[in-house]
Amino acid sequence: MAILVGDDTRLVVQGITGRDGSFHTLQMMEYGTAVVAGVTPGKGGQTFEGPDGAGVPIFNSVDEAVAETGANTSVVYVPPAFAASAIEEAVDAEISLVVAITEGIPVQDMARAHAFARDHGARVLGPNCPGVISPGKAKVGIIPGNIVTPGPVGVISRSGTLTYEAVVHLTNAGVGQTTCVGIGGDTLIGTNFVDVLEAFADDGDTEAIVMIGEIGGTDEQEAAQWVQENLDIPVVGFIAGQTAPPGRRMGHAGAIISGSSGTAEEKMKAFEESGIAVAKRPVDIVGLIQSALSA
Amino acid sequence: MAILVGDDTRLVVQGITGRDGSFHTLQMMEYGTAVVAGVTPGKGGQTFEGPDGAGVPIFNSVDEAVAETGANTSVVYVPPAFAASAIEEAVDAEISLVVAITEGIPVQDMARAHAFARDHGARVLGPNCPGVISPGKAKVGIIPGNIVTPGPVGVISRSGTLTYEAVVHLTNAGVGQTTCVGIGGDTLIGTNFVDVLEAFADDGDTEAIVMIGEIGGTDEQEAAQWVQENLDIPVVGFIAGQTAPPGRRMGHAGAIISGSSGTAEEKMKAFEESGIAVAKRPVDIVGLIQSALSA
Amino acid sequence: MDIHEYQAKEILRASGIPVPPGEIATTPDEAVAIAEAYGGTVVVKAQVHSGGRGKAGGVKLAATTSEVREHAENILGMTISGFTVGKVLVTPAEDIDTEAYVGVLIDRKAQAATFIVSAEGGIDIEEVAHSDPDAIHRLTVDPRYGLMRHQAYGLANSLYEDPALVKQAAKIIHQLYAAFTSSGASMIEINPLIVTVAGEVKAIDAKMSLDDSELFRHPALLEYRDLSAEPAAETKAREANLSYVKLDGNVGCCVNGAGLAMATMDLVKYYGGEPANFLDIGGSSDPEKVISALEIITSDSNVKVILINIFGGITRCDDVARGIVEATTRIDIEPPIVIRLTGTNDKEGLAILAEAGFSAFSSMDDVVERGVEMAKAG
Amino acid sequence: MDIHEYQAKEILRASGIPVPPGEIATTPDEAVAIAEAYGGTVVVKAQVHSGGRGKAGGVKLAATTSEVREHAENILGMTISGFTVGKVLVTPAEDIDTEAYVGVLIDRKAQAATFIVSAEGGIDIEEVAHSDPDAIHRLTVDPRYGLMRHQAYGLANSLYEDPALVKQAAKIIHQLYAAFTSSGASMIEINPLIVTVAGEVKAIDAKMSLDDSELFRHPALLEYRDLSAEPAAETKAREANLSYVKLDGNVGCCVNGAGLAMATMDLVKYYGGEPANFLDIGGSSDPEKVISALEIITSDSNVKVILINIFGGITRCDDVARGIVEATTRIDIEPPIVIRLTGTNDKEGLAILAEAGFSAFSSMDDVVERGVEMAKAG
Repeated sequence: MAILVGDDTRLVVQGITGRDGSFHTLQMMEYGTAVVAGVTPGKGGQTFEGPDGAGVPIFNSVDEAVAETGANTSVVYVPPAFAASAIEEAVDAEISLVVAITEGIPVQDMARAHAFARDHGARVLGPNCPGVISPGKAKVGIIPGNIVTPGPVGVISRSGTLTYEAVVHLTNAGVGQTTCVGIGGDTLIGTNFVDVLEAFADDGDTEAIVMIGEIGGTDEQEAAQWVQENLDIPVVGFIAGQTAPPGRRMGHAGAIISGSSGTAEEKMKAFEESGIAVAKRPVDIVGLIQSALSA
Repeated sequence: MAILVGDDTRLVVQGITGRDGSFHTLQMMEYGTAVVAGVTPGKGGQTFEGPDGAGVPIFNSVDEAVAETGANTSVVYVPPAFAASAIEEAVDAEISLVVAITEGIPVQDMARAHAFARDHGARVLGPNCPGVISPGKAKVGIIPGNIVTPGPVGVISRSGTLTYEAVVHLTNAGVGQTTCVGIGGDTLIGTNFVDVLEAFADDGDTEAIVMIGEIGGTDEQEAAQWVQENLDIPVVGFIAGQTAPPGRRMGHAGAIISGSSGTAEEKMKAFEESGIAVAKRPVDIVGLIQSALSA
Repeated sequence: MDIHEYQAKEILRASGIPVPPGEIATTPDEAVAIAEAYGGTVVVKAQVHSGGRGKAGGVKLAATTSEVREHAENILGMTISGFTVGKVLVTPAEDIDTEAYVGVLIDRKAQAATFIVSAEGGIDIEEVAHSDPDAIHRLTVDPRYGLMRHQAYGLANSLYEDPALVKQAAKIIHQLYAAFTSSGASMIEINPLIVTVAGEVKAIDAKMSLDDSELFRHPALLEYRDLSAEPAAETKAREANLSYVKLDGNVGCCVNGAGLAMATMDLVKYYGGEPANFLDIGGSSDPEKVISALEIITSDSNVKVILINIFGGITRCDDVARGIVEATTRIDIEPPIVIRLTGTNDKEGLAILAEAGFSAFSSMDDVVERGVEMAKAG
Repeated sequence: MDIHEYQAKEILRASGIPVPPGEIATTPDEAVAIAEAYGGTVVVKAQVHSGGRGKAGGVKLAATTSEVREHAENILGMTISGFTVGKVLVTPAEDIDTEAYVGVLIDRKAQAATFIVSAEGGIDIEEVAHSDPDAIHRLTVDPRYGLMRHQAYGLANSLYEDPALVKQAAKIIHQLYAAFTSSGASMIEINPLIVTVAGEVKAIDAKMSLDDSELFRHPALLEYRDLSAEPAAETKAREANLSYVKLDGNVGCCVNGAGLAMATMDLVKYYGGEPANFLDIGGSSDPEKVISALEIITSDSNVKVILINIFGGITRCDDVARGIVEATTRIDIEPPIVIRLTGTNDKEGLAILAEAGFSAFSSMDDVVERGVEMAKAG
């Protein structure tokens, strides 16, 4: 099995004709994801040329795309100024999972979009996230397909490339993944660690979890508490930003130590106190996961 | 039994120090309603002098009133410009029934207040309504206490004085009421006929219902359909406005025939087709109810 | 409160919606001067609070100065649905390619503003709703979120295929919603929203009603009230905070509460009479209101009898009685008065009336029967 | 983007919040002239993007012209938390009765704007939160409804007892929320919000951060950026769309992705080195970005080695390789470069590097270990 995306995923790509949207649509189709529709306002009626002559119909709105193709998942490559609106459009069209790749969406826009998604019972992953991949099943977003392989480990991360770094070590060591989920680096994200942990807990096939956090906020601390109170399978953790200075935003809008709160130290401490094995280096994740799986 | 208000009602009066608020608070207390608090911003700490030396504490906010007195119902006598905000305040303080007497609240204010109430699962009665009275138990609003008497008939109406007209005939004929509910004459009201019909259907003691409608909208038509499909007890109906010209607002903001829609004729027809006995004159309600009760 | 087309257009223009220019004339000379300043073909449009102006001959195309004068002469002073035309709007004619309909109003059931749009515009939208319901698209705006970007585009997509037109229309729909909320409107209708042969989307006719209850927040909009467009009695009623609607009968009605007032009118009819008016003195207890009410009723020369029906609740019967007595001393009331007085403080009220020589009924049926009888006799 | 107190006050003033007047001086002479124009006692306040200005001696009361000059001379040029003071705000002193705190910021957990208010103002709110948590009141504003009237009153009630003060504060809280949403702020803090002895509520100090992602909507606010208040390298990074934070070490880091960049810094430390900076070239594949990144890193004279760590995803390794080669030909790069390149198009990238005489690691640990070694050696 897998979480969030899998064999049932029918994907609509919002912003399919843009630079990033078109590039990654090809990648997703090559990976085998069922990309059933694209949306670019004003380009309805055109066709996106996929690999091997496969064509994806383009619609003016997500609404039409859903009506015509039965899409149930969307991925958003729309520019920041319109991305929150694109998320709202997908939610309104009864898309149940909206994966928002776009970086730099105004925070107050997202406050509204998240409220709208909550009201409609839809899940937003991100924004400013690399997306999600269930190896061998479906890839939605930008996580490279060649670094993952099917297996028993669930991966959750606030980061993009750091996730790849961790995952490629697992794959090279022969440790496959059920699903790898990038929850995003923004201040306001739709799906947090606990949401994904819950999904992994309900997934029959996930036997261990890798959780990659970073400085800023208290999501990791809450996740640690949730793990201690609710989770039966082992978790290995890593936190980036031990050398980050307070008060400075480290790339991600959400990666900032406010006063003395949100440091890597307190997050690692929370992990350890909740029985989560903490890796010192990304490469150490492999050994910890292997011993967890064989325990 | 009774619906909406009764022995459990603990009332907070919003705008208790105003002209209407103070007058009707006395009336409600004299009727025996448990008025536990008043709210007038800036007058917190003062006491409202009730009949026979009874004092009602005044608070600056509904929040405080609820915390200090356990109020569960509110009645709003606040001027139109601030009345929607007063309703929202009551809803936010987890009041479950807000009875809004105020007439002339801006419609767009009420659209927001109704949405807020829906989000919080609170019931708003009105605005621009005479309130609700459960004879012998509690009176919330302005329906005169001396015209009602306990008994088996539920009364629902969009009007104030027309309700009194109907009720006094019932009372004079010895036919008492479980509860009399004025749902209000505005374009946007919080509780409609069907909501009150449902409550009467669940009330063990209500054996027949009087439903008094008027021109404008389609609430009566929907109520008729609901009665036909769901209700086991008899209903007697009356519609005011048979002689009203189209396109003119007849006092109530909601009492207007738009084009050819919302006429008294179509409402009476809907009543008849749903098995609701239609009274030609208010006084005829009595005979119809009596035969319904004895059937 | 209904406002005129030219006023609605001012509001839409201020919201950024493309609306062709236009000026108001109250005389043919003014109309000609305006048309000459624009040059070319103009439209002369009657400014009255009524639909169906075109069918009534109140909207005319004028290619020449003499045509402008001729049409202005005909339209000014014309009566449309009972309203006398006192002003015409003179506006340059547009080269129209297509006509659509865009309206927004408060929907009772949805409890929120609702857009109604149709690619078939320029005609009565109720007719379209009847003949081709699929041509109409509705969208309720959640007041918690306002009109969302994708919703405006969704509506615009239902009007046009061409992306350039969709973009213009989506912007106009946004601006329309902003005008709706910021002016406290209960209805705004753009019909037609046209596409010119040059590919521009424009509003060339507009209808608008403002929520009376919100006018206190928009003092500037109060200036839009056209007293010449309503009967003097209704102006007086509004100023006295009364609800009054004139009808064609001869039984003048003065009632507290809108529902009871309508039921009273219906009962007049039931007993074979014809109500002269709807009049609700409202829930207050101010004797002055009763005086104003009686003045308004007696200003209608058809009235043969005045029927006062009061069920005291908030309204206290003694206050009403005082108002009646005061009115009869202050103003000269010719038609006979029949009174029904019951409810809060009715004993005190009846005493006051008795002292002034009035008697009163306690039953509504009795007073109406008697009133109708007197109207027939008088 | 952080803005200065005087800029935040301009925004608050424009929203209607009572803020005392004030003008900016960059020289003691200007400060004296401003103070003389006001007359009476003034406050001279350092304008830097840092808290703790008072403790650092950057805020001084001046009763006389000579005091104004003395303080302005001391404060201008002073360094507070690493920022050099280039401007002082001169503002009339107020007769303060009480001091409160009112702030609004984006709360991650509530996913919405959240007010934090306390009747104990004028001091660090984190200290109040620690010493007297009950003195702090929080309110999350539902973005669907905005700040509601009763909520503003609720907050104001927690600050004051006197109804006249509550009313003023509720209005200010509303205006503050309007300023927050209309300027795309992520944080605004009024500390203290004072009551004057005359009973007026006023904001006499303000701190404000704007959401960088929303600045494109507010071109006027972009003018508030004070380039003198940030290091030139950070300005350059921002203009090139890079994230750069200078640190004190000597291993210059150039990484794609914020998480990987932080992990790289951490690994430098793990292997005994000290990172010279955080630098994220982002997800794009533009070779120009790599060139800008290398220019920025080399502008730091502490840097002994440049460590490039790329895991291709969106970023394509061949683009990065091209940027590295281009940069080394275009600009003079003194420190040695160590490279790790893996992921999307890594074969093509490695080929481009090889052609230019560079070799590359495939493991992150290897490249960091080597980089630290070289920094120590160099």
